[in-house]
Amino acid sequence: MIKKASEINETTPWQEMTVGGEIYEGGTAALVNTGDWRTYTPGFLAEKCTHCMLCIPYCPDSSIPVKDGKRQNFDLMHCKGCGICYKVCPMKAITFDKEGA
Amino acid sequence: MKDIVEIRWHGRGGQGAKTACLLLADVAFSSGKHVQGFPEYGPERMGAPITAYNRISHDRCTVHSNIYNPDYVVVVDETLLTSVDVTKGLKEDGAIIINSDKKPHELRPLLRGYQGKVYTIDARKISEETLGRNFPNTPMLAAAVKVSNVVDAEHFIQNMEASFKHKFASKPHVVAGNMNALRKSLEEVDAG
Amino acid sequence: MTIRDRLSGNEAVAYAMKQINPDVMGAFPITPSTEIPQYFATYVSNGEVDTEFVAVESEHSAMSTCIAAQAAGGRAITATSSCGMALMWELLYVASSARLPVTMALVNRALTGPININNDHSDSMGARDSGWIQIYSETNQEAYDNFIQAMPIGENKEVRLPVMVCQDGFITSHAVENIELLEDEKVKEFVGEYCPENYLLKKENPLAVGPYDISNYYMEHKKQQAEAMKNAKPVILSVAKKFEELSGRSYGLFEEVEMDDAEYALVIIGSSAGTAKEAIRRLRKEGKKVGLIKIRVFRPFPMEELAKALGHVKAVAVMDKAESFSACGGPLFAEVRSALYDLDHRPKAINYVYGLGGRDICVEDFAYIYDQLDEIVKTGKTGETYRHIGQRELGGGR
Amino acid sequence: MAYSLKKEVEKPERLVGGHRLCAGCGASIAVRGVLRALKPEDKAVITNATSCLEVSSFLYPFTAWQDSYIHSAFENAGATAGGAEAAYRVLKKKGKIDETFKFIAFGGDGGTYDIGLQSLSGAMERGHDMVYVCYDNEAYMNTGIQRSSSTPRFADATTTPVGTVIPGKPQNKKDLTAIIAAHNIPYAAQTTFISNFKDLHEKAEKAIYTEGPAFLNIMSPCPRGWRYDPENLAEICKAAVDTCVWPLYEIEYGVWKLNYEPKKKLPVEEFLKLQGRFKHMFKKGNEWMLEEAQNYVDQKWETLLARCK
Repeated sequence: MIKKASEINETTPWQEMTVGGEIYEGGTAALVNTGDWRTYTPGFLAEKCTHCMLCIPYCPDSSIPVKDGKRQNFDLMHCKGCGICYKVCPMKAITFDKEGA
Repeated sequence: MKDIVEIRWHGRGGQGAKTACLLLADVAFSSGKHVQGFPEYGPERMGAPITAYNRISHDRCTVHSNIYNPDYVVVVDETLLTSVDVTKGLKEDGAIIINSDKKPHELRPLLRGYQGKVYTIDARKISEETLGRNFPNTPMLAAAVKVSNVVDAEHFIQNMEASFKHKFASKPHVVAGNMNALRKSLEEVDAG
Repeated sequence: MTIRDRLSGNEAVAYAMKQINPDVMGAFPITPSTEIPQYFATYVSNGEVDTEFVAVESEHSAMSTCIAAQAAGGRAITATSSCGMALMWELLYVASSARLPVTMALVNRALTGPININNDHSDSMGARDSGWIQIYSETNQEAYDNFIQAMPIGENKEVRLPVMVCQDGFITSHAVENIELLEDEKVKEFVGEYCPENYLLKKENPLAVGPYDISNYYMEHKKQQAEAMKNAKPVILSVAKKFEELSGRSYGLFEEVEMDDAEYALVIIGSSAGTAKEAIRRLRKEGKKVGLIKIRVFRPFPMEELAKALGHVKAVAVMDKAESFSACGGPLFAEVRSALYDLDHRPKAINYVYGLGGRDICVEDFAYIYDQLDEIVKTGKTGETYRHIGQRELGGGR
Repeated sequence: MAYSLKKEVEKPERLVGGHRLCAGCGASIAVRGVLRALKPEDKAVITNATSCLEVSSFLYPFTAWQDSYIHSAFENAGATAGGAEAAYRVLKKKGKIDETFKFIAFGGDGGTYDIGLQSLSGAMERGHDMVYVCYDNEAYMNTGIQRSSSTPRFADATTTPVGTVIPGKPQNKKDLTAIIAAHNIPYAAQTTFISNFKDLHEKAEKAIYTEGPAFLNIMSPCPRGWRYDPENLAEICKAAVDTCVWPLYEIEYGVWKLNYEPKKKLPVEEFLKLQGRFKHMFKKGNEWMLEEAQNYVDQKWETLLARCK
């Protein structure tokens, strides 16, 4: 009867919501698309990247995945387009442009 | 003993009137009675006049108010007689027990016309003789038991001895001193 | 079977806590509840309980500690009074909305302005809408019994609400009276283990507690809470029934005294009910048909049950040991009169605010109140419904 | 083991994307930085004071936290973390839990320097095995940039607006790290986001894995409240450190240690000029403000150097 976070929305009756607003899973916010907040979008120039990883801890939105010691392309679903990564990249491997431009 | 006996204690903060009141409740409880023992609380500190109460009854007494017409009043410190109306509401067929080296008739003039029985006991003297220090509690407790008869005196002695033995297990001389104080007090209450 | 003893109300509650052996106690001293954490700290110091005793720097932190400890999967308790509970006020709502069955021993004391350390119910009545189950005690025995019943009530899966067990400051908290205690094992068995489904320290899955609830969710969660409070009523009764099997002492949502044929009734909470019982005993000897209802459970409020119990009386005086400054009556009056509304033949109802800040009320005062009810019925005139008793008045008064 | 950013960023994220903090918010950078110091096999209970971070990271039904999380109020994160930790100790003693849990509280400067200071002080004094992390953005950002006791002098905040008579906040910033250090706890430190996050990471690791209470104060810029373009966060943090406005230091069991001394201590203007909240200080006739701000930084820096000797 009680639903998982992914199944709870603004049409869920009180009987089916979790008691007291508890959530029994971690990281359910990952379901939320905050990427549409973005006006500027970072771009990844893989050929210039040395995988120094400096951009990663500066990202407030956990939008730069890492796999097998390699920085991957942006996870744009959560990227709000703050541009911090673009500024901290010493290799100019990140572009930062107006959305859709 | 009547169905219910109500006792009011007057003392000063830190003197042990509250402790004596709770001890009396203990003693009566041990003899199978229903008891209440409760002090009246305020912000006052050591030395301020304080009041404590006992209700001792055969059946449970449900009343939770203060006591306005006590059967007995116990005054632990005779200097209170001039400042506190200790006989207020005290039943004429009851009695007042005062810790003093004076005789009852000497104190009666201070009792605002109270006509009932007056008892005195020199708790300081007894305490100093038997315990070596001024602990008026034990003598006053004994006097209260003797006069109010809420507990049979023999039972009282036995019960207190057991309690002292438990409390002062490592100090047998203290037990003896306290027992002496009790016995002496039971004998030396002055009626008038 | 049972252990006969003589204890003050505070000792009795501390003893119940010891027998329960909770996981965490967060507490801060405030008169007149201070003795409870003091006694309990002694149990901790002597290794008689396993509890983590967190001697916090404020009541706010006491309740915060309890909330977190309970969410973490432990059983958490506290004790407080008056301004201490007022300082917790914000968190009372947090505990109930997060559905954490924290247990509080509340030793009722007047709220400051001006400061006063003596008893009335302004503290708990002020928190009556905070979502806590409220159980009141007349005696040290009831304080003990109610505290033992609190956890099985609050922790019930259909309830999951915090419980405050109230007793009157000094009047019972510091008064030594006879009491019958239960054996440790029996208490432990009765209260049982705390086994929440989800908790912060659970191995299998994390738990997130205390969300930001936007308007689209908030009301649904409040509706859940409201339902839980309704669910509490039968649970309180079934726990009481089990407790009776254990102890022989019977409890309901309220206690009725001489109500079967009563024409005049009081509705009252706490220790003064005992004083009123003595008045009833005396008046009954004079042939007067008087009775009383002592509210044990104020939250959830026994609305229908009260209406039923009062349906046949001619007049009722509702006794409030708290002001609500509504200019028309105290909190208990408002709710009792509301309960009477559904009756076809409603009794006349008046309110007495009494006992504020430790003002004593005695047997004669209750006799006077029954006289007033008699007067109302005889004249058919209720007169002023919002009355105070015990204060000095120009030209005398009661 | 020596710090390796490369290794650290391989760890799974414990604060996921999808939280509703502003673009470029320093708070989530601080949180990610701290949680990265947790061993992946250790579990955590996160406590959060009411704050931007709190209202943005657990909007029902979406929690950005992979770990167990509890928010209860604004002023009680210290006591809340302590309460969970007390339950952990007793449940562990009773054999009901065998995993290792760490207890980390996050609060903004409002919830830490101001309304939550009592609760924090109490928790530190009682010695709970926990870390309290302040993400310090120098004002009540959640309610709209009101001054806190952490707001620096002259800053333009909505309750200390720059007017014709009063030039922004009249008082200097409270030295909270020193106040917490005065509790004689095992570990206290302040840090921010610079270079490869080594300083932050090592401090977070020490704070988490030192037994007993620990405190981390992390300067976490707020683009909205400080009025700068979000992309400039790293530049501002570096300026704060190089001007000695926000020195990096730690106090281990009462021993003060400076972690970074700029080769050339930059004038305070280099930090102030990057932010709109200090704009009025650069107006003609307001040179005295810059001078007083510089004097204050110099005096605090000298005091710190003396303590770290």
